[in-house]
Amino acid sequence: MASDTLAGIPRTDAEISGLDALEIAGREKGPSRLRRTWSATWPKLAALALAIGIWQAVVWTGWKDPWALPGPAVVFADLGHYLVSPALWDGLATTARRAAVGFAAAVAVGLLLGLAVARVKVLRAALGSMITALQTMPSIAWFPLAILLFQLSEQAIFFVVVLGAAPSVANGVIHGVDYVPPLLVRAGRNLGARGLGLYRYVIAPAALPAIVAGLKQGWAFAWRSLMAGELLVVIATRTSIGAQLTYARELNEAPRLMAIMIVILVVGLLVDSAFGAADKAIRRRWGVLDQAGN
Amino acid sequence: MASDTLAGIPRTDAEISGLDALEIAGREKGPSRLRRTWSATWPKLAALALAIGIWQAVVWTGWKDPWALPGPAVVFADLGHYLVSPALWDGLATTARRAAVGFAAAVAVGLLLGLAVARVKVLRAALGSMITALQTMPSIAWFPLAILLFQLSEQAIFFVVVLGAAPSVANGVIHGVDYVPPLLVRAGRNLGARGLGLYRYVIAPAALPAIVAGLKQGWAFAWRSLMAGELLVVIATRTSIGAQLTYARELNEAPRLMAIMIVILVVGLLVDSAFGAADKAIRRRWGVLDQAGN
Amino acid sequence: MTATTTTSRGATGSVALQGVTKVYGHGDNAVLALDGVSLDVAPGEFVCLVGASGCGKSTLLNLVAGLDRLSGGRIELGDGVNPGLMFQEPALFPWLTVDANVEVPLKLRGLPRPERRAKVAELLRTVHLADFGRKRPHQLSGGMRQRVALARTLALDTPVLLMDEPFGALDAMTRDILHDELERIWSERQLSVLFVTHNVREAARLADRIILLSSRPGRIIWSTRVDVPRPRRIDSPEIASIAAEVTDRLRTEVGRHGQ
Amino acid sequence: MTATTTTSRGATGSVALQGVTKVYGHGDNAVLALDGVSLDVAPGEFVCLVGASGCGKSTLLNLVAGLDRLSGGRIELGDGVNPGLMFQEPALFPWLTVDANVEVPLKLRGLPRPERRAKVAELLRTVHLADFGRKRPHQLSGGMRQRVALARTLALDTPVLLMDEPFGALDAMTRDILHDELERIWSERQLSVLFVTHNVREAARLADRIILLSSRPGRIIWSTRVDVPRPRRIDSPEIASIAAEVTDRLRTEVGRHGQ
Amino acid sequence: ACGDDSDAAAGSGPVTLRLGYFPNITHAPAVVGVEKGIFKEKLGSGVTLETKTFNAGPAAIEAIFSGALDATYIGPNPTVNAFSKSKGEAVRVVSGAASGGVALVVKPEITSVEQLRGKKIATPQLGNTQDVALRYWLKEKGLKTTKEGGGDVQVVPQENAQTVETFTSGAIDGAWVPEPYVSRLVNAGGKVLVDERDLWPDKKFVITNLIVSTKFLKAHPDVVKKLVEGQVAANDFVNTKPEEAQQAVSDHIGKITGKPLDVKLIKQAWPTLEFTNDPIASSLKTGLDHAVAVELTQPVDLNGLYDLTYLNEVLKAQGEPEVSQP
Ligand SMILES: Nc1ncnc2c1ncn2[C@@H]1O[C@H](COP(=O)(O)OP(=O)(O)OP(=O)(O)O)[C@@H](O)[C@H]1O
Ligand SMILES: Nc1ncnc2c1ncn2[C@@H]1O[C@H](COP(=O)(O)OP(=O)(O)OP(=O)(O)O)[C@@H](O)[C@H]1O
Ligand SMILES: [Mg+2]
Ligand SMILES: [Mg+2]
Repeated sequence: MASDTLAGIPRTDAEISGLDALEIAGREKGPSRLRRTWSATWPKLAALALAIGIWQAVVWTGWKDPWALPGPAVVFADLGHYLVSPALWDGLATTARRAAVGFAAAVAVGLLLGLAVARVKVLRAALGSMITALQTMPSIAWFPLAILLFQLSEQAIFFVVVLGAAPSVANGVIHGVDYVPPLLVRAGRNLGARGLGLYRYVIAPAALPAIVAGLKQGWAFAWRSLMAGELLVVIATRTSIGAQLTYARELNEAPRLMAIMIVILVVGLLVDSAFGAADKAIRRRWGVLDQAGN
Repeated sequence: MASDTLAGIPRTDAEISGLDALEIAGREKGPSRLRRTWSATWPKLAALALAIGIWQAVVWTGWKDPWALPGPAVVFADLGHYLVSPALWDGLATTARRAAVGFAAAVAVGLLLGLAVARVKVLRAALGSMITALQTMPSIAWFPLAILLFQLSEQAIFFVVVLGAAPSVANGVIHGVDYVPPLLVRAGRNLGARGLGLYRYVIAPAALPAIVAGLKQGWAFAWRSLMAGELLVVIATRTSIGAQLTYARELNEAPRLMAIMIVILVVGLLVDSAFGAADKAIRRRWGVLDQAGN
Repeated sequence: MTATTTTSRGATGSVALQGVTKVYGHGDNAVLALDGVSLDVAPGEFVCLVGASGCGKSTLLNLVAGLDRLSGGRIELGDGVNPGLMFQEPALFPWLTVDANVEVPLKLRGLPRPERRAKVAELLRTVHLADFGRKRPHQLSGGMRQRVALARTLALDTPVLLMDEPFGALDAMTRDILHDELERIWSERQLSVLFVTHNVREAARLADRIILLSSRPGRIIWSTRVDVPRPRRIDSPEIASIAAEVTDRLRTEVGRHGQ
Repeated sequence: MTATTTTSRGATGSVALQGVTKVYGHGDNAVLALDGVSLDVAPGEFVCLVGASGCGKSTLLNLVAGLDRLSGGRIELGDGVNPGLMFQEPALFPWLTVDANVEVPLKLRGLPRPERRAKVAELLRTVHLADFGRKRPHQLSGGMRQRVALARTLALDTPVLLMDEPFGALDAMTRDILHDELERIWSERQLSVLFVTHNVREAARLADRIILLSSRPGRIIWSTRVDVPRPRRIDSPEIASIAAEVTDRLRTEVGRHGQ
Repeated sequence: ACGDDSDAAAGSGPVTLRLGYFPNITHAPAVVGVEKGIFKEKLGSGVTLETKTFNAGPAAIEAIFSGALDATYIGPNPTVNAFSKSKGEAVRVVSGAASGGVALVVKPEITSVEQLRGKKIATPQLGNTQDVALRYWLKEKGLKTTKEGGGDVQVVPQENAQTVETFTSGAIDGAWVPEPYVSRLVNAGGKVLVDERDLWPDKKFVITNLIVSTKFLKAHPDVVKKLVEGQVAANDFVNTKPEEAQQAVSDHIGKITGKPLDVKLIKQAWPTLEFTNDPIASSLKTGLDHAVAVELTQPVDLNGLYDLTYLNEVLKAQGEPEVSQP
């Protein structure tokens, strides 16, 4: 490209790229990966150690009978047995599969519902607040309907999960679509995007961060609904975490109950970190990674 | 104020106020209140009518026995009895009181926890994802602990409610504090706000919208936890909606169960509209009321 | 008022507005934003529209771009011309890289992949951003983002460019540089440009013709040719004197709305 | 490197910087943003700092305002002087009305209510916004918001005003008007102003003295007095010629960083 | 094969029987019958058996109502609910399964009825069989209770699982509960104050019976008869090979709950239960009368609830004494 001239003064490419170089300097920096990982991990370990320490201390005081409040040693011993027993892994497999299918269904329903409500004014007025009200309906209220509709099949479980999680997902979609910057929509239209193209190239990606937030909330509801819903259909050959949790409680197996709680927490942490990674990736792409570094 | 002069051209106040008048014209407009109310209401009524219509139609097909799926007429008759019975109002009073107290406690805990985690880096690394993982812990897992700690008192119920709702509230606070524009914090500091003053004048109000969103999610969790938790302590002389819901189910009273579901939905709608109003008021103040008019 | 939509009958690159009228809202809330604006932009002409806030400059560009419906009058564009529109903010898609942003209109036109690649590279070279294709918008400075937006609009391969205060948010130095860039691209590609600005110096620096719109309702109240030879310099006395003249007219117009 | 914090010993309204150095980050990531900047602003003087992006202009103002810690050198302000800082964006609190925004610093200083009221009204009159106290920031135009921000900063009742490209985001006409306003308030209140801008014309229009900072690290490389009598007009030939000179120096400096 | 195809005419094609039960000691005949393949054997090749487990009565009744279940082992309380809520249409009791296994367990320092004054006693659910039994018994002993939990003795309805928690934490002073909770409370330091068997004629009262949906009964009487045969055979097994039965119960519960039930606990509870095919209709009726007496329910017409013709046919064929049809 030839260099331009400006009122007799030669304008060099150097000037443009000098400006560019100055403007964008120092936009990407950060400590090393290793250091980040370590500084993210040690407080978790410390918190864990502290929690177990307090628990052990309380047990040592003899405040409650050991069968009411078992100590860490007992619980971790039981957790050890549990970890090598097929009960855990079969149960986890069943529950994870149900969670995945149920959540996927909830996401599908939530996306469609959210999209419909976000785009159609009448639907929004009709269903908008109903969606949030549905979130407050406890799972057990749906059990009779679930059995009516789906008998004693796994679909009944999915039904409860979907009713629990879809509202959150839909709310995320509505929120996301509401806040798509109108400027981007108009830019998209000017570039030739219409109808589906507009959704594909502009609205969907712009709404993504809010949708992910909705999915995360939805997951919490889905998992809780699943834990309750797994009692709906107890299939003898298929043990599940939700059923085991309830039976542990019914049989007053305090150590096993706590072991299952630990498993649930670990699953929760794993799923949360997956969502966290997705969220972070999106925010990094968008350049809105907050300063708190979370 | 004397009019200024500018390179010999008299500069009038008219020019400044002319510019002002032009710039801010047409920033506030909207249809009348009555019309807004009506256009917000009729789709809800239509949706309701449609839902009841479909329900009645299904019942008329005789798809299920009337004792399994009662028709609208039966349910509304039962709802009528229920509405004039002390059972509903006493139960609602108890439950509402518990919801209020439990939610207030959850808000207090959530705010403190959220603030601590948002401001203290170590705590964030230690507890950040634990908070979300806690959301996925089903209420019944906490029951044994609740009884251990609080015996058969109402505190046991509050404990479960707080554990259900506080994580959402805390997440709202964390999100809100994270996204306080640093520019506003620096402006506040330059204006002389330090320590508590900075929180009072800048951080708290700036985080408010996200906090309200967290409260709303927290409410859904609180209410669901309460419905389950009310079975923990079925107290003398105090009937509650949660207990009635479960008893209706245990006694296979389908019409009563549905009547209670309607009551829960109505409560959910009312609370949602309260949150909606708060959210709208904040957004209007902030000038970020979205174009969708919700 | 007969609503007439945009029609396409003029020569390629020409823009003809006849009695264009635009009313927002209904009944009590109606705002007459434009009132009978007639204007011809010849192929290859650079026309600057100036006017105070709210005089309907953006409305006019949106109508020409077909993003809004006319309330009256007609707009004629060359056959099959879809004018490119640039906004004050770059309006880049933050989730796409610079390359991908520029590629969007090419994808939407259904160009095959290798052709798109080549085209994107060429456009980024045109705006001096050949090395930044893999970056994301937030990694660029404001001036660079506007250059990406320009490249994306040029990717539409249209002879008519509509620009709605595209450099309003940039600092003076960057703006000066972009004026030179825009002028170069305009003359290389023989574009017709309809350029909206608040900034009379900018208008004098760039325009073949400056058109002044009145406020509420928007009407053309004055226009002038800028016969200063190019290349021009924004600090030059000729430009300063034209700017001073337009400023005075604008101030009078603004003053009309005071107190 | 000895870290010295801001001290307060100079005359009211004066600002004295001696060998001010600022390093961001540690070790490999360290950025030397300012390197031994020495500068005196006399009471009542209007000093403009110009320089390309990232040369440390904002860093300098933040240091003077006490929002950041010095890495070396010293800054002296008048006794008890807490300089007011204005940013490029108005940084108004969106949840407060205009009145309440201006009231914040008065509240924080513990003034009683009636006194606050009177003060707010007076300040809003000063910036020609007497009728807009009950509005919220989003209901105002950009220029009006900057005037509110100015009123809020003036409410600090400080003799030293630091301004970080306060008019960068405004359109040219509004900016011209605010230049006049600022000049009037500055001379009425005998403020010392340290004004940062990218815009050399703006600097020439406003400054008693223009100081040019180099980029990376930031050092003072050139300065000039502007002896054009006030009131000035930004379109005037004298201002244009000073601006042209500063522009050339700035371009040379920018060019150093190219390719 | 699910849903309403059980309405289809009998005899055409293979029939599926969907049978429900709880993984619980009081449901031992069902558990053993499933675990040992007794039902499968008796039902023969023409009938496919699908079993479903529940952990509480309501879901089982919901399943029967919705047509998702054809028959289930269940307690007396849900039986009456299902019958009355469907106006006597939905279900029929075709056999008994177990009797006994209920007791009032209290803190060891309580040794007499009088000492219960002012104490908190738990029951599984307001208005259920045990709740009624406790209230009626207290009433007979001159102690007043109210539905709301007031009166001389505070009756606290709560889930059985929770009762063990609250008993150990000292929040309640005793509980009127079925097995295996009786044994659990005893193991947690409780003492049996009243064995409910002592309150009934012949020490017999129903704790578990077998109900079938009326629709299924009408459509497939032959299958129901085979099911009853299976029940009788299962009870034979339970009563003749208790050791094996106990192990089977433990294993089966382990399969469903993820942790086998302690065989010791089963052995401890076993003697308090009697596995009989007699549904002891009279005890159900009497229990209902008691409920009316303590004002927990309206009188219910139980006419038509029992259909014991198949049971009696089976018993007759085996030369065992028939049970009385109420
Ligand atoms: N969607 C709309 N609904 C109602 N009135 C509108 C709408 N858009 C614009 N207006 C009004 O139409 C008039 C012209 O608006 P327009 O945005 O075209 O002005 P402009 O010249 O671009 O102003 P600016 O310089 O502030 O960008 C204004 O009075 C504005 O209030
Ligand atoms: N918090 C920070 N951490 C690390 N580096 C920083 C930080 N703030 C500024 N810098 C660096 O210090 C240098 C000076 O920054 P500063 O913001 O003061 O420049 P500026 O002259 O105000 O630029 P602009 O004209 O873009 O506003 C830049 O190179 C920048 O990247
Ligand atoms: Mg505009
Ligand atoms: Mg800066």
